[in-house]
Amino acid sequence: MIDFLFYLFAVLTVVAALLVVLSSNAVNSAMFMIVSFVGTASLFVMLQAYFLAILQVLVYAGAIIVLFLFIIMLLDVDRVEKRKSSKLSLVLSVLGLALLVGGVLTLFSGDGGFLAVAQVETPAASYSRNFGYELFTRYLLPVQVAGFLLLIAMIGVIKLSKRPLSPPLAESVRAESE
Amino acid sequence: MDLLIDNAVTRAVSNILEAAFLSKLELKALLLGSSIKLPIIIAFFLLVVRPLSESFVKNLATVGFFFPALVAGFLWGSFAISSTDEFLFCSEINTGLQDFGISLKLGLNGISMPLYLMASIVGLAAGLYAVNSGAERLSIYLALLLLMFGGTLGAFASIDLFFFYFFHEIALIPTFVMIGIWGGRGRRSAAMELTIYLTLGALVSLLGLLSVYFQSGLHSFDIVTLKEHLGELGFSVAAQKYMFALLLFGFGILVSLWPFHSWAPRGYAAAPSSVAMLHAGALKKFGLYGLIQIGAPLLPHGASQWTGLIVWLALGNLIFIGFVTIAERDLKQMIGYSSVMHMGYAFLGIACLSSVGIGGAVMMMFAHGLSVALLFLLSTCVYHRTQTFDMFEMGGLGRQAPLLAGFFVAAIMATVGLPGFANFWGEIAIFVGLWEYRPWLLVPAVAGIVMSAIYGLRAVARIFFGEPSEEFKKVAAESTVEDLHMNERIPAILLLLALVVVGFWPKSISQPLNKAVNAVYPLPIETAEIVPSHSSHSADIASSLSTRLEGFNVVSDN
Amino acid sequence: MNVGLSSYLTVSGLLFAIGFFGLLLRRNSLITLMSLEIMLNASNLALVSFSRFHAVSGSSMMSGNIFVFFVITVAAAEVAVGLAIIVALFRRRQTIMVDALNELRD
Amino acid sequence: MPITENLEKYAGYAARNTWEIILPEVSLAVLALVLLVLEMVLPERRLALVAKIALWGQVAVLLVGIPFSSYAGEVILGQTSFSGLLRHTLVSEVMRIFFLLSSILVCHIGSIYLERQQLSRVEFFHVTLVVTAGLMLLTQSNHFIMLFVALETVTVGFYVLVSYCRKSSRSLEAGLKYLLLGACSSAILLFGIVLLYGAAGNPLLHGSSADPMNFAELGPFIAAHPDNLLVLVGAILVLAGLAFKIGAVPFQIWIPDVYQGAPTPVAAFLAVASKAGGFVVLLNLVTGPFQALQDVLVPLLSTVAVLTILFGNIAALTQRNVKRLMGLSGVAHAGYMLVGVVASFTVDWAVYAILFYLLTYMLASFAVFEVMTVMAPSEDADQEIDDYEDLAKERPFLGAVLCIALGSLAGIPPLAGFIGKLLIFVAAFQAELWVLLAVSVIGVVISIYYYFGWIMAASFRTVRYPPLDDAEEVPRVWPQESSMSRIVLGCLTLATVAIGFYQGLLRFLLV
Amino acid sequence: MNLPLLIALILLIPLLAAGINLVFLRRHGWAASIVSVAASGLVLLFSILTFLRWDGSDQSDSIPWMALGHFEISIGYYLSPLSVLMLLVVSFVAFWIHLFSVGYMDSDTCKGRYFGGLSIFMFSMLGIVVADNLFMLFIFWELVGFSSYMLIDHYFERPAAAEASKKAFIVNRIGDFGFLIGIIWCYGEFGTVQIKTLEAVVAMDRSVLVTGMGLCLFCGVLGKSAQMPLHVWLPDAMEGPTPVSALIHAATMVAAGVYFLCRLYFIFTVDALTVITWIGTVTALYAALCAVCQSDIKKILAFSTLSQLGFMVAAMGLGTRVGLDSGAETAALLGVSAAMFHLTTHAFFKALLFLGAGSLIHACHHEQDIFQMGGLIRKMPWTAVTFTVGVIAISGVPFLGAGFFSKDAILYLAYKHDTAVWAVLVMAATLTSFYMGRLWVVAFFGQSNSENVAQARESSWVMVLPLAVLALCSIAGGWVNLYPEKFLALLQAIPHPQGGDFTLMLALAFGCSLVGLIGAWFVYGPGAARDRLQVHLPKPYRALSRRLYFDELYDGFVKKVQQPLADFLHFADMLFISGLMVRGTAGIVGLMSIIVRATHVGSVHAYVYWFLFGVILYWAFAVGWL
Repeated sequence: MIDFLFYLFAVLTVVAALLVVLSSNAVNSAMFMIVSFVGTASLFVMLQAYFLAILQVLVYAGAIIVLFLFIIMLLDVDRVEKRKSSKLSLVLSVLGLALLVGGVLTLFSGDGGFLAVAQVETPAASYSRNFGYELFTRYLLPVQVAGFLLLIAMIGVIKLSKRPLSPPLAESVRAESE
Repeated sequence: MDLLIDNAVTRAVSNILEAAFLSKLELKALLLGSSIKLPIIIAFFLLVVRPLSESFVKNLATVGFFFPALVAGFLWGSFAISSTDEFLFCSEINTGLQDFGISLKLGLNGISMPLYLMASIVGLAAGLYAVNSGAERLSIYLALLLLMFGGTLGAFASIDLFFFYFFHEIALIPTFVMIGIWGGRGRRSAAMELTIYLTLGALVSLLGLLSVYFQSGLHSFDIVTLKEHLGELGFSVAAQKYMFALLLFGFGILVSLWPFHSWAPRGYAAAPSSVAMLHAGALKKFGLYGLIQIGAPLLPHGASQWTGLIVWLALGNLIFIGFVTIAERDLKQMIGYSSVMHMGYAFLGIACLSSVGIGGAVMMMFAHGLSVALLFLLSTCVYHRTQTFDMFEMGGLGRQAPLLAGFFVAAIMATVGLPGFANFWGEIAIFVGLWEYRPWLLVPAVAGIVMSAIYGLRAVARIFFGEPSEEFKKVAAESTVEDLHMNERIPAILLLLALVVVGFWPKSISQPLNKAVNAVYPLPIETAEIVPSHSSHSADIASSLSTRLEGFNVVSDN
Repeated sequence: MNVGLSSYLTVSGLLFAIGFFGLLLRRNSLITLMSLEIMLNASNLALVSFSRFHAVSGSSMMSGNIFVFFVITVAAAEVAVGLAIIVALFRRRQTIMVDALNELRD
Repeated sequence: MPITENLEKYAGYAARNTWEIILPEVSLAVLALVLLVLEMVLPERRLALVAKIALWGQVAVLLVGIPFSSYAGEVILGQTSFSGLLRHTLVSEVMRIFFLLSSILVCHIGSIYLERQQLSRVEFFHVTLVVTAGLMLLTQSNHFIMLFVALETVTVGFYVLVSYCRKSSRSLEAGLKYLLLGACSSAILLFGIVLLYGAAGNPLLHGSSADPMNFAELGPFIAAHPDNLLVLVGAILVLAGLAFKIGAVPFQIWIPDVYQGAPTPVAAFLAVASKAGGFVVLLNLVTGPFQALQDVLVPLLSTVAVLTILFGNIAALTQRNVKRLMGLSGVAHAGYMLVGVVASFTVDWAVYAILFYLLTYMLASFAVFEVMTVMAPSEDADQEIDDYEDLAKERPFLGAVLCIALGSLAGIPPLAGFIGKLLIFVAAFQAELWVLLAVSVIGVVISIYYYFGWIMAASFRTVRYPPLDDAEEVPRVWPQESSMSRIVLGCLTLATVAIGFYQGLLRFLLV
Repeated sequence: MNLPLLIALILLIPLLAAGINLVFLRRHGWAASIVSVAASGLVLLFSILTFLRWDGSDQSDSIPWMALGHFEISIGYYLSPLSVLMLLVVSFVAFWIHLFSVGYMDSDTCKGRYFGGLSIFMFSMLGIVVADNLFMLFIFWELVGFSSYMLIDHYFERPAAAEASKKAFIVNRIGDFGFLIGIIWCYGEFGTVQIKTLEAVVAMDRSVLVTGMGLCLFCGVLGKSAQMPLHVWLPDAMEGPTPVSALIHAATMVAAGVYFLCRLYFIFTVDALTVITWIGTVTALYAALCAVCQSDIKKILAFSTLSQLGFMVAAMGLGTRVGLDSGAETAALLGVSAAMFHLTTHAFFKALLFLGAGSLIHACHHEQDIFQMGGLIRKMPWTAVTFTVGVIAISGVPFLGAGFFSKDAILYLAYKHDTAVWAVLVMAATLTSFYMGRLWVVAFFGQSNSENVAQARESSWVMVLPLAVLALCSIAGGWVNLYPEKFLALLQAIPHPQGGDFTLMLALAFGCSLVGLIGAWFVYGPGAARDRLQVHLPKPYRALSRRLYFDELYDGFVKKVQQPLADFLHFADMLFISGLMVRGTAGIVGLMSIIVRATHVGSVHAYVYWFLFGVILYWAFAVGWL
């Protein structure tokens, strides 16, 4: 049963990811990405990382993909993408994919070094608590840094998207864009 | 007479000097150090501080040029008295790299003393000419020339391998800038070619120096330490071969060893005359000096393995470039080529790896530095009067400028190796060295002096003698052609005087030099089998002579 | 074949390869950005799987999980900045195709 | 596991978060926040104050914070803090100063640039300060989580900075290119970290660790299993990620485009600080956990170094755009430093040679970039070497600074750059890396051509031909540098020359 | 004053005079001439003093001048009868020529340079004479070459003078090429170049000698004494002022080669001596033939000089060879004696002839063509008389001139030992009197053939006095018994014909000289305005007047071989070294740069492929493919 669920979610994740890449419509891509991320979240659950699974769904599916969709709508991208990738590009990228898949498979196929099954079970409650404790004691510094990371990202986004403040500059920008 | 010169005069001079300066070696070391630092400091001062009045700039620069020359003269005097084969006037300053065995060590021995002296004379002449040359942006021009001067002196006075290299590069960069800014036709590409070539050479030689440093395992860049300890330890023959190759080709490029010479004529032709004087005269000798002071003594086996190749390349310099010089019609390029050609002699001298050959090479370097500087100076003087460097567009200048003609003839005669000029002694010593090394080499080597006579005299005849060419008539009609001015005359006299003094009194250079080369090159490595037989042959003769000679005298009296 | 660590890792590896494939293939900068997310996600999956399977009593291998937390944060920040740049560029050039971005070249 | 015991453990973790040790970083972060507040509080006409506060605030951090943390740090030099997240060594202490200096210079150049381009200031300084703090933490990271977070802070900050001039589509284009490629490299780096984590955490293997992301625990494991495929692939993927930062072949390809598009101060920041950050991490890794992988890494890094030197120099040879030129020449410099990295496997002090090199590189690069900023036309991506003709005549000071800085970059004695190169060469010699030495020499010789070509353009007389048609020649307006610029450039140049003559100034690196 | 000091003074006084003249007196011609004449007077005085102090034995002393390793060059003197005789001859002739110059150059504007040059010449020539070793000799050998260059070039505005001086120096250099090799060879072989020591070494064992070394040394003589095939410079050197021609290119410098041969007579092997003999013999005949077909008075005298030098060289070669064969103690000096005797007399009469010619030229406003002259005997009686003495002397009219004794000795030597040489030399001697007769007859008798000559007047006393003195010497110089006792050992080695030989040689001498002189009178006639030989034998005349095309041959070599080779190598230097090697490398790197730069296509896609390539590359290292 567990195996079946694994295969289900694994296939779902991988196929959805592939469709993200292959679908010509950006909206479709975004939708498949939700599927892929939910699949990943399910795998997280199977790996007993419940908190992360929730985080995955909330952050990715809930925030990031929405952001993507919002931008896609805003820019009206479907109007834009007309040209198809060239044959050469397709052949080369498939070749690249084959190389990467080959590499990954050689890396992970040998089961000598890897454990077949998990050794210990992690109770959900203690998992989350430990996660929190670790995060805010041992990894407090990275958390603070990550906070600043988000802060500068935010500042940057504001800076990049807000209308210019000074009137003469704004005029010049408008004049150029028109 | 010998005693007279050796004892009475020098003793008296030394007594006076000792009385005046308390014979403090520290004082001399201080003087040596400051003779290198002062020009550099003045250079930076001139570069940084402005605006300055022109007369102040001139005076300050003149001080910067004069001081090292005076110090060099004084040190030379006291060196001649001391007659030692070691480094004198040593001083040491730590600059922060002493953990690598690097510190600013200065000092002079019999090999570097002549070159240091020569550099200071050439620098003084070039400087005096530059001060009154009326170049644009004079203070920068003089500052860069002073920097070059200080670097050149430093390179010859460094005992530390690192600073030996370092000072050379200090001098090299102003060369580039000055050619580029104040140079003549084609200056950009010439400056670039010169810089790239010389940087390549310098880097290769740097690798060679580093290899000496590492292979020795002494953790020292000090030439004296290296020499002392390598006597006992030495490098393996195979290692020496590669190490010497690095030094040979690195330094060879710096000295325009054939076929790495193409930068020299072009660069010198484009360079302003003071730069050409200082570079071709003094700085270029750096590479040869490196081979003589460092390469061959530290890596004798390596050197002996490469002498075969050195000989062939040196013949390339002599014969190939000799012919090229004959065909050249641009005066400045011709002088440039001739300086390349004469480097062939120095390389042949080095190839001998004997005290005669190498001593000859040093004397040759000393003399060539002075004479080629003089030629570059005079060629510019010619240019100012004829407005061209093309010798086919000159002629008959001797009528208007007899003094210039006289100096030029003297300079050419010095280059040709006429006795009475310093060049002769070096050449003849090299020839003697060659005989001991490989007798057949004498034929091309001596043929070289015929070739230099051909192009030298041809140039003299084209420029000064005969009827003026149509072009020169036009130039002479437009403006009055005057003889040498004072600002041209003084440097020329300075250089010529040095050439003649050493020409008539070679001992002044050869005596300390001889001690040094004898200490470093006791017997040539490769010809070790040959020379003893020679010397024993002559010793045989000498011993049997002394017995027979008495009888001979008796017979002749009867 | 039993489902084990290598199975999860294979999925992760495939995701990584697909993400890279997307970078190679697609010219739409939005989808390129999505592909990057897939690549980061692949690492997340591997991290969680390693944590899970390598945990023994006494060592919970929590650092892997914590790392995932940071990766998600970083991914969000990257996407935010990336989308802001894309929007700003679109305003000036009316395109989001990466191969149209060749004003800077030799 | 009883909770109380756990709590004690976590309390222990918390107790080890000794924030005073990273006081400079904290101060920078606070300063960054203060700037944001000031932006809101100050009236619009006083906003120029922000730049001054940013600049002098950093100087204050440099003068007060660093000594303080060094005082605290002296006790723990060679020790770890924050439960093993940070490790304090001489290298990290020096690099903190290095990054702070870079940041001050970037802010100084940035204020010139922003004023010229009429861009808002506060975000620039804010992001720069946070990035600098991130870089300073990066040098001290001893744990992959810390490393990754700090690195991404830096990287995301740079995404913002590169595309900062948003009225210029080139800046935005450069930003997007940098973002896509940077994120790709981050993903590769991350995947590598994961593989290392997976390999070293495997309890079946001898020497496995409970916290395999900690360098101190990763090292012994790798030493025990240098042939493990996961370890090897993980290590090279990490190196690939770092290669992007330092601009090593073949991850150097983005550099000219991004440098050209990025605002000049940001390009300087990228060229110096970002590259230095990559090198410090690389050094921490190869002298730390990756030391045992030298059988693989030495050939790999050697090949990369050779290719990097050759690519950078050859590509720069005929480059006329000065920003691209600086980018490509920076690639070459990365190559020389990689030689030092390879040497550091066998020669201990090679690390300090690289630091020395970085310092000299910083001095010279910032001087060049500042001159470029002063000289920049309105679209500063379009600066060509030809634009510098007559510089020395019209602006002798700028000309002299440019020449000396370029000379130092070319490695010409008596300038500092030469000593840097020399030390690298000496280290390489000691490590017997003959091929690398030969390639370096070739590279230096090639580099002479383009550096001196630029010097030539700036300082040599140029012959002006009158225009062919009767088009009126617009007299060129030569920008005037501010007195502050003069002081800064003077200091940079002076330091370059002084270090060239007296290396004792950086002697603490050479002990 | 002791000997070393005297010798030092003899060398230093002219040097000092030269220095003063060239440095300070360039614009003060009169002062310069006084300084130089005074210097040469002092030199003459000190030479005589030296002679008086000298006890007649071989004396030498030296001080080391430069040493490198085992190589040492010393400066010293070596007095022997040979060198003291030469010293006296040189200083004596030089003094009178200096004096003559004062008159001859009185209107010249560059007297300072001229007299400076003369003094340098004195310094260097005297250096050659006293030199005790070969290196020192070489030094001064080169210096006389330089002073010769400088003085030939006195009228440098004339292209011909510029050309001639250059030619003289370069040809001498070519000779010195061999000379220097020979000296170094000698040094390498024996470990010393002290002449005295060498003599002793060779005396012990002649088998150590090498023919090649001797021939190399002889190369120097070829150049300096202008023997074939390096004779081409001497006729051209007549472009210099006439006193210079007299002093340097007739009496002293060119004789230095012969002096050198005599000084080192022992160093040549028999084979080398044979070569030397024949070169001298051929030169004697060739030059005499050429002299017949010149019309320039100085050129005639120049070829005459060449011819006489040929006599000396031949005499030295032949005599030494004979002496060595005979094995007697003094027999080795046979050739030296003959050559030196002729050298001495030649110095007197050739200086006389040249000065006489100078006097003519000066009076005739630099007209040098003898066919433009004529009838000068009436206008310039003193010159004519002294010149006649010279003609008699050089023609070898028995008992009347010094030339008879010295030349007769040479002919007798040849007659006794080598008939072929004798036959050639007799022809040369006959031709000598013929061309001298031609000159004498055409220039002095008959009518003036040009305006310039018609206005000629006798020269001033400063010019006539030297003529008179030298004329006296030209008469008395042949009487060996007049020479001081100290030289007798040297000069009495000359073979004297006895008995039947005496009669034969006397008849021969009468025949040669009178046939030549009288023949000339009849062929040309007094004061002829054109050359009858040129009219009747145009082809041989042209060939001989063009010196048998030697100059053309050498010019051809320079133009067709040397210059094209130089141009070719110049081109090769440009093409291969500057071009292909340097520019080519730069070009290749530049091309690579363009290719490499082209990889920056600006597309993120392409860059991602680079990243993929990078990952694969790194992977390859990780798994050990690379």
